[in-house]
Amino acid sequence: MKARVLLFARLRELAGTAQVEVEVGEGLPAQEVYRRVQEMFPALASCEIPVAFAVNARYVGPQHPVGEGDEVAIIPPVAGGG
Amino acid sequence: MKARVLLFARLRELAGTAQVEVEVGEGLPAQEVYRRVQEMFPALASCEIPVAFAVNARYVGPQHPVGEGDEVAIIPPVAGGG
Amino acid sequence: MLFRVTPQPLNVEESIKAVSHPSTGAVVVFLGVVRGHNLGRRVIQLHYEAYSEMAQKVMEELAQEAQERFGLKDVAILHRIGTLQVGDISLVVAVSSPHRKEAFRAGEWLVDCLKERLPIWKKEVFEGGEEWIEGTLPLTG
Amino acid sequence: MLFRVTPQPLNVEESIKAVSHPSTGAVVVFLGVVRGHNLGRRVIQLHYEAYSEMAQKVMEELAQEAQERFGLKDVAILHRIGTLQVGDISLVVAVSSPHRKEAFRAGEWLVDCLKERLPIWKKEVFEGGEEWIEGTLPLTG
Repeated sequence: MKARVLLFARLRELAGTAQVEVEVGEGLPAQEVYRRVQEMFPALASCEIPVAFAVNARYVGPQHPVGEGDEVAIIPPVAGGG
Repeated sequence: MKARVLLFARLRELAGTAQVEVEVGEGLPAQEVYRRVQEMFPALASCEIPVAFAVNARYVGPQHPVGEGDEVAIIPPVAGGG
Repeated sequence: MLFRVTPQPLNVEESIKAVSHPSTGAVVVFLGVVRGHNLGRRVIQLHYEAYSEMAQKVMEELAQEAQERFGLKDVAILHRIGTLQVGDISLVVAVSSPHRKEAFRAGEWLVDCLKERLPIWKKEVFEGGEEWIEGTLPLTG
Repeated sequence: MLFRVTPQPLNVEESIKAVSHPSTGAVVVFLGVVRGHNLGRRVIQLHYEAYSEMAQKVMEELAQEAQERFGLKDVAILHRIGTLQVGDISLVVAVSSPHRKEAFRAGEWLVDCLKERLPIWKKEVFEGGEEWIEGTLPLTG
């Protein structure tokens, strides 16, 4: 029961990867998924950047349940638009 | 002592010309210049279109004096910009 | 700064290049486009006529006022005259600014003022007739 | 409708064509341009990174909301990613509408929302260093 987690920008650099699989068992809140990723990458654990979450390319709240096969994006503050 | 009067759009069509010379003597208010042009072209005399005035390519009030060699434009309501 | 009254098709890219500078973060471009319908009538074409020399001056003056009011970096204004078909661009107003809010404000202000003050007229040719469209009488001194 | 996240240079003319229709009287185009200075530093280049699949969805959703709110005719949104130099266009937002007021309002609203919600990030390379620019944390559910 795994979900795919996407990391971007500074988070991607700190982790040294853009993508990681996380065991979500019967389902986990998005913020709990991120906590597990932080445990896997100490550089992320000490990182103070606030984040938002998207599941399957839609913004969701931190409590949104993540299940098998979901794609979870950890979204640091955005700066599109130039 | 003449001034050149420019006619545009519907006024030009009614007069059948885009340009006419008007005797201004020692100087005439812009609206008086237009009155003389209306006398020269009966179709303009009966024309109810409100107009503004420009002298030498600048908007002026109807009392603005017109002297020798001035270029007076009779400006019907504008509709630039699409 | 670029100001032009011309029977040639308007070049949007040129207006953007004219206002782009290294300190420009935002460019806002307005295009006036000939619509296929007006006042419930089917439009066939438009004829624009200008007092070109004065129109150019009015463009310059309004652009300068907009620059002062809104802190713009640069301005380009192009107006096409002659015969235009549905879909043709009649007016291009491009403004550049370090930030976007001022660019939007200034663009709208400029277009509003140009429509009230440019000595340009249009005759609409529609199905069944033609008519001079009388918009706004410019306020004067 | 045209939505694109691409490493290729953005084509402004294409965005204008995409939103132009016979019932369109006004087109407003916003261009975000890479500035030569930011936060008092001399900018050398920017690297944009996107969650492209989601960015495309966010574009579509915001465009639809703008259409409903402002009665727009059509919308095009293009965002460039990868390495951009000073003067390059990073964002194009083009909206069309029968009348100009709505086009200006909608253009500004859309650009504001895109900056708050597009999952796109930029790293600024300036004289003496580089830094991820952290803008806005998107509001979520």
